[in-house]
Amino acid sequence: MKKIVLIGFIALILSFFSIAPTQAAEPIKFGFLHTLSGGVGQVYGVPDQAGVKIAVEEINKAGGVLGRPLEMISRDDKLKAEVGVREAKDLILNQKVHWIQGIVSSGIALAVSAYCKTQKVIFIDTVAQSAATTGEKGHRYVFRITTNTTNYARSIANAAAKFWGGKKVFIIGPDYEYGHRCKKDFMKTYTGLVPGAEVVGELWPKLGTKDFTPYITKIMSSNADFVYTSLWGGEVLSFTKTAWPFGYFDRVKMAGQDWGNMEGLSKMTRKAYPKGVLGGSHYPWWLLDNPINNVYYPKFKKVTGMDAGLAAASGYTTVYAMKKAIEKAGSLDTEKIIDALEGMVIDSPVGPLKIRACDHQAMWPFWVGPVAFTKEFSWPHITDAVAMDPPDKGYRTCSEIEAARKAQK
Amino acid sequence: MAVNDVSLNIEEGELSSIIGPNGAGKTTLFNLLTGHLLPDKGRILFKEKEITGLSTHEICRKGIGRSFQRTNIFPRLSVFDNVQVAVMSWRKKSRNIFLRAQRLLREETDEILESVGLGDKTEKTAGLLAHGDQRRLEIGIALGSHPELLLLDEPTAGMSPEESERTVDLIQGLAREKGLTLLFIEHDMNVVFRISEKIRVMHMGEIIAEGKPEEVRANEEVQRIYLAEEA
Amino acid sequence: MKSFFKQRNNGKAVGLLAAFAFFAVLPLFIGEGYISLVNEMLILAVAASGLNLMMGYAGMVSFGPSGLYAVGAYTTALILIYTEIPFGLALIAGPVMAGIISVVVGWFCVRLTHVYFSLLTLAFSQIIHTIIFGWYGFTHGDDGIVDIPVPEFLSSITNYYYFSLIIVCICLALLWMIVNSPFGKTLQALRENPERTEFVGIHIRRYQLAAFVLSGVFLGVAGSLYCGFNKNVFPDFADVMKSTEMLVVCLLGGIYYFLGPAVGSIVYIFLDKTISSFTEYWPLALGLVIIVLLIFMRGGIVGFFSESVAAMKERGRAKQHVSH
Amino acid sequence: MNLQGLVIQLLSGMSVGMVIFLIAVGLSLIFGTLQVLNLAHASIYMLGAYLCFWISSMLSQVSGSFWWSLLMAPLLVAMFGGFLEVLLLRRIYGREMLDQFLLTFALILIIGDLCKLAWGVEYHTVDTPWPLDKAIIFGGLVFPRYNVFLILSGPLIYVGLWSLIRYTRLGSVVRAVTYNREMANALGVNVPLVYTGVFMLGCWLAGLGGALVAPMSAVMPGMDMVVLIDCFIIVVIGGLGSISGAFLGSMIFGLVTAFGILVAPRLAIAFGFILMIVVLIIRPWGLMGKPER
Repeated sequence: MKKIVLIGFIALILSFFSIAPTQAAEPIKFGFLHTLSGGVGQVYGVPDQAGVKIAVEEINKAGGVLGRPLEMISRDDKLKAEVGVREAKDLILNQKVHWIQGIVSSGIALAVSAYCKTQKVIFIDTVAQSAATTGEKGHRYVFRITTNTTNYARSIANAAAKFWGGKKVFIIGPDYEYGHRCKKDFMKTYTGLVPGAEVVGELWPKLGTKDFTPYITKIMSSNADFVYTSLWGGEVLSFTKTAWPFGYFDRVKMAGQDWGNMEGLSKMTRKAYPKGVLGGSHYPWWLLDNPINNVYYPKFKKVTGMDAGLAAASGYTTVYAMKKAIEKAGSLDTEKIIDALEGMVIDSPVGPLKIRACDHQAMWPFWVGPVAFTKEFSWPHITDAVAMDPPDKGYRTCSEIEAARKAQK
Repeated sequence: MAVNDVSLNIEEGELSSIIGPNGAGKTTLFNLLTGHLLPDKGRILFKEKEITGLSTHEICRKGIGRSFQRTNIFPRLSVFDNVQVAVMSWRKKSRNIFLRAQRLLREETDEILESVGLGDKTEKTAGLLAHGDQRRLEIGIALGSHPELLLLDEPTAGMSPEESERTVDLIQGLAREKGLTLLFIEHDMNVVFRISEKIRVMHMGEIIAEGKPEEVRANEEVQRIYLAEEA
Repeated sequence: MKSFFKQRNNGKAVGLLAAFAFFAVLPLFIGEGYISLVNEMLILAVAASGLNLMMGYAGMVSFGPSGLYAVGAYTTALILIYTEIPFGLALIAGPVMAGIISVVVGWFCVRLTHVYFSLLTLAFSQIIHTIIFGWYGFTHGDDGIVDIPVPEFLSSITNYYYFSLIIVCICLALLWMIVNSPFGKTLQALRENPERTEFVGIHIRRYQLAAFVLSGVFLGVAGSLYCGFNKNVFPDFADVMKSTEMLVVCLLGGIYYFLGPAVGSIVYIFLDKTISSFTEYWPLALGLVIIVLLIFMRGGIVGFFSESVAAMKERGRAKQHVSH
Repeated sequence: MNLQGLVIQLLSGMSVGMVIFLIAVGLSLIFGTLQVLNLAHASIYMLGAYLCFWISSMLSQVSGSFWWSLLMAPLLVAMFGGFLEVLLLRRIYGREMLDQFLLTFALILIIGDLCKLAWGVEYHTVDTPWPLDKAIIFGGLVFPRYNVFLILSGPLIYVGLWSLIRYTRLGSVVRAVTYNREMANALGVNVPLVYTGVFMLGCWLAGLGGALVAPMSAVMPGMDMVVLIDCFIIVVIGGLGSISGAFLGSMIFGLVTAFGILVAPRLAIAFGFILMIVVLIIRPWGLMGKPER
């Protein structure tokens, strides 16, 4: 027995090093690097993987790219930056992928982006939202095909000014850079729209808080005009469930960018939902009527059984964007692909998107509207949703980006 | 278990014992002497210097060594290492991180092991030794810190008669050859009366009798206690 | 007897040299991607061996080694991005800072024992994590610090691999010296029986603190090396998960063997990488591996092998006896 | 802030404390008797939450589905716990702490992935049950009935446990085993059975905590880790192994959170650790614990 284990071990270790990287033959390889296990990240990573798979299957069935099939090499970053970089190295150096896409955590995205820069490999961020990735820390090899925090803050501030316009703002957000950045961006835009607006109170529950009772009671006893929140993901659901019986949503006005996404809303019932909250969504598929979404969404729903699909829509779009860029470039030369991507208009389930040449950010729109129940659906959703028109308004201008990058140096 | 108003005076070079029924406070007395317990009142002097309130490692450094009632060795270290640790500590080498311990103080350690009769078992793992060997090893560890006063808590407990005999010889030898002052707790009266120069009897936390073996044997109170106990 | 010892030591020396040579020529045979992975194994080996000084040798189970690892990494990173201090000095500053922090943390921790000690170390590492995570203006919070400037000659994977190989060897040699020194032996005695150790005249708190700080320094070295290796640092270096990873590594290799943690790191990263490229359910697999190890391979891998080897030798000897 | 606000804040703090009490007390109980610090305790709690969700969605047609699942989920969790104890934990009693630590850590990984396999990565939740789905309104104070229910169930469980340990035959057996395992064994107590029983009781409590949290929160992957650290903090503050300590610790924890955010909202992330370090330094064995021998 012991001998068998011993030999097995040695064989395993030897086999590991003998896996020679297969020569770049037929398929065009790309890396899908995402959080597929551990904690909250997988709520985005797992559906994204499904979306990408759907795109790859569709493309390969239709004859591939430049006559070659696509091959997705999927890796788990475990929501740890060091693992993210380790897997990025493996994908680039050993698997020789042509681009990497995915990533939910902004920190990991920045790290992988920095590594891809040194290796001159394209990295496309499909979920992580930190504006810095394509802003201050942007470079030639990084792209983003999703929204970013600037768009959140601007869209929500616009809607809040339009719907309410109060001067006393209360802030609640998760206690890390994302939450603080959102507050700063939000207040900057909002004070521009409503001069004299100020923060009258703020709360910073630690990331992952399950029981918001004391936070809710504190907010309810403040006399703010409305609350801006950057709570996201599961915390949207937790907060709502705890707040509802207090009659919170009848008494307090609240706005938050993640409060219109299906990730949080799809499981809510009429017995507890963020009634009247100004929520935002990257992908309000029930409002969209375009040929791509009409085909893609039913397929996604059929494959995964999920309603929540903001990450998947980005992943799906990204694969098609790369197909278009490679075909336009006519080769797999990274520099040519980048040139092709810059300024290109790509098709997506949310409509045509322009990839801006100056910062490689897709002009992905962001919809904001009050959350309500309608007769059409069995879950709450944003109604009267409006996005910035054109979507570019939600993002910093090219000159702002340039200034920010200069200030960074 | 309390110790009350105990006043005892141990002469240099003396081989003496403490006896008394279970719960008399003998081990507690040892614990007070070695700093494992702090006395509420009173003073402990060693070589005319106050050691009351010192921590155990300081008391050990002053020259008091001890073996424990429950075997107290380093079970997963080798027999050699068990004693060497004590010797290194005594020689103030323990803090050194540059020397190779393997080559250090071999002779001195071997000598001690030889003297407790474990010279042929130095490479064995201490925890796997027979009970009697472990007890002797414990004395060896105590000797490693070169005590002037050695306190032994039931050194022959749980030993077979032959083992017990060997241990008694060892104790006597130590007292004679190294000139140690020895104080031991013992339940085996044969051992006590055979080797003690002086016997102290404890009962209910107090010393009720003290003297040469024959004096103690004749003491009425002692007889009463022991007879009562056996009845 | 004497010659026997000599022989054994020679055997060991030859083995170690062979291992070194193996690692030294590795870049000739495998690609940079794999070399980078081996480099990670080497760095983790330093961290785990450093931790094991405290855990395996001194018997102090820390739940928070990652805090000190992160201190090392962040010190180097912050110096490199905010100042002009050369890389070499920044690399030394990491372990020095980790040592200083461990004096402070250790001073509180060694006053407690058993599970309380472990929990207090956990609390301190969480505090370090919280500081790194929250102090965005200085540490860049959860964005981590990326693009850390590293000298030109160290920026290629292979060069950095050789650089860390040398440092790792030095660290392991130092650790080897420490565990075999009187101090190391005293720590083992302390692990076995603190009460008795105190009564051979050892001030145990002071020794525990020393072990804690030495461990901290080596964890700091590993952190600093990692900072230069990936040119980035992240708050999850101070995470509970990172601590657990180090503990698993030590156990996997065998905490009562000097090379246990080093072997553990190699096998751990290998398993981790292989399993997670097959399935996203790697935690399930890793969990099962740990349980199997705990129940069937108590001494860890090194323990298992050295016992197997001993058993084989024993059998060989028995056979000889029979043939005589 | 007015008096009304302070009262509400007090109630919220108690509500937070009582939920975490149910989880922490199980951890403390298991440690007290088995001498095992069960890192997977919070995963057991997560399992309770998932099972509560699962059972109540299976029974969604039945009236009072939540109450059924509140009854069944903790029992299932307790059975699972008993299975773990007999199959795995039993093998490592008396081994070093590190081994126990790693075994229970492995269980965190395994239970986490099993939940993911069974229920996916989406968020789930449970409707607040009738008749607790309304709020109590009392002179301008609004406070949900469900939270009142939580505040009441905490002390109820505490008193129940305390009397169980204090006054019943079963309790005296548990105390005997806790005090001296060998002695209890010699006196004819079936020690392994007591261990299994106590472990199951601890798991039942964690499962109950999970089931009670489900209606007011999201049931999702990763919900265990945050709670685990909070539980550590509480049992350390109160004293490992002490039921009263867990109660006191939870109360302090809840109140410090509730009032702390009024004073220093930016420090919410560190409240627990600060408390824990202060307690460990002044009274290393916790407020209600006993010093080690």
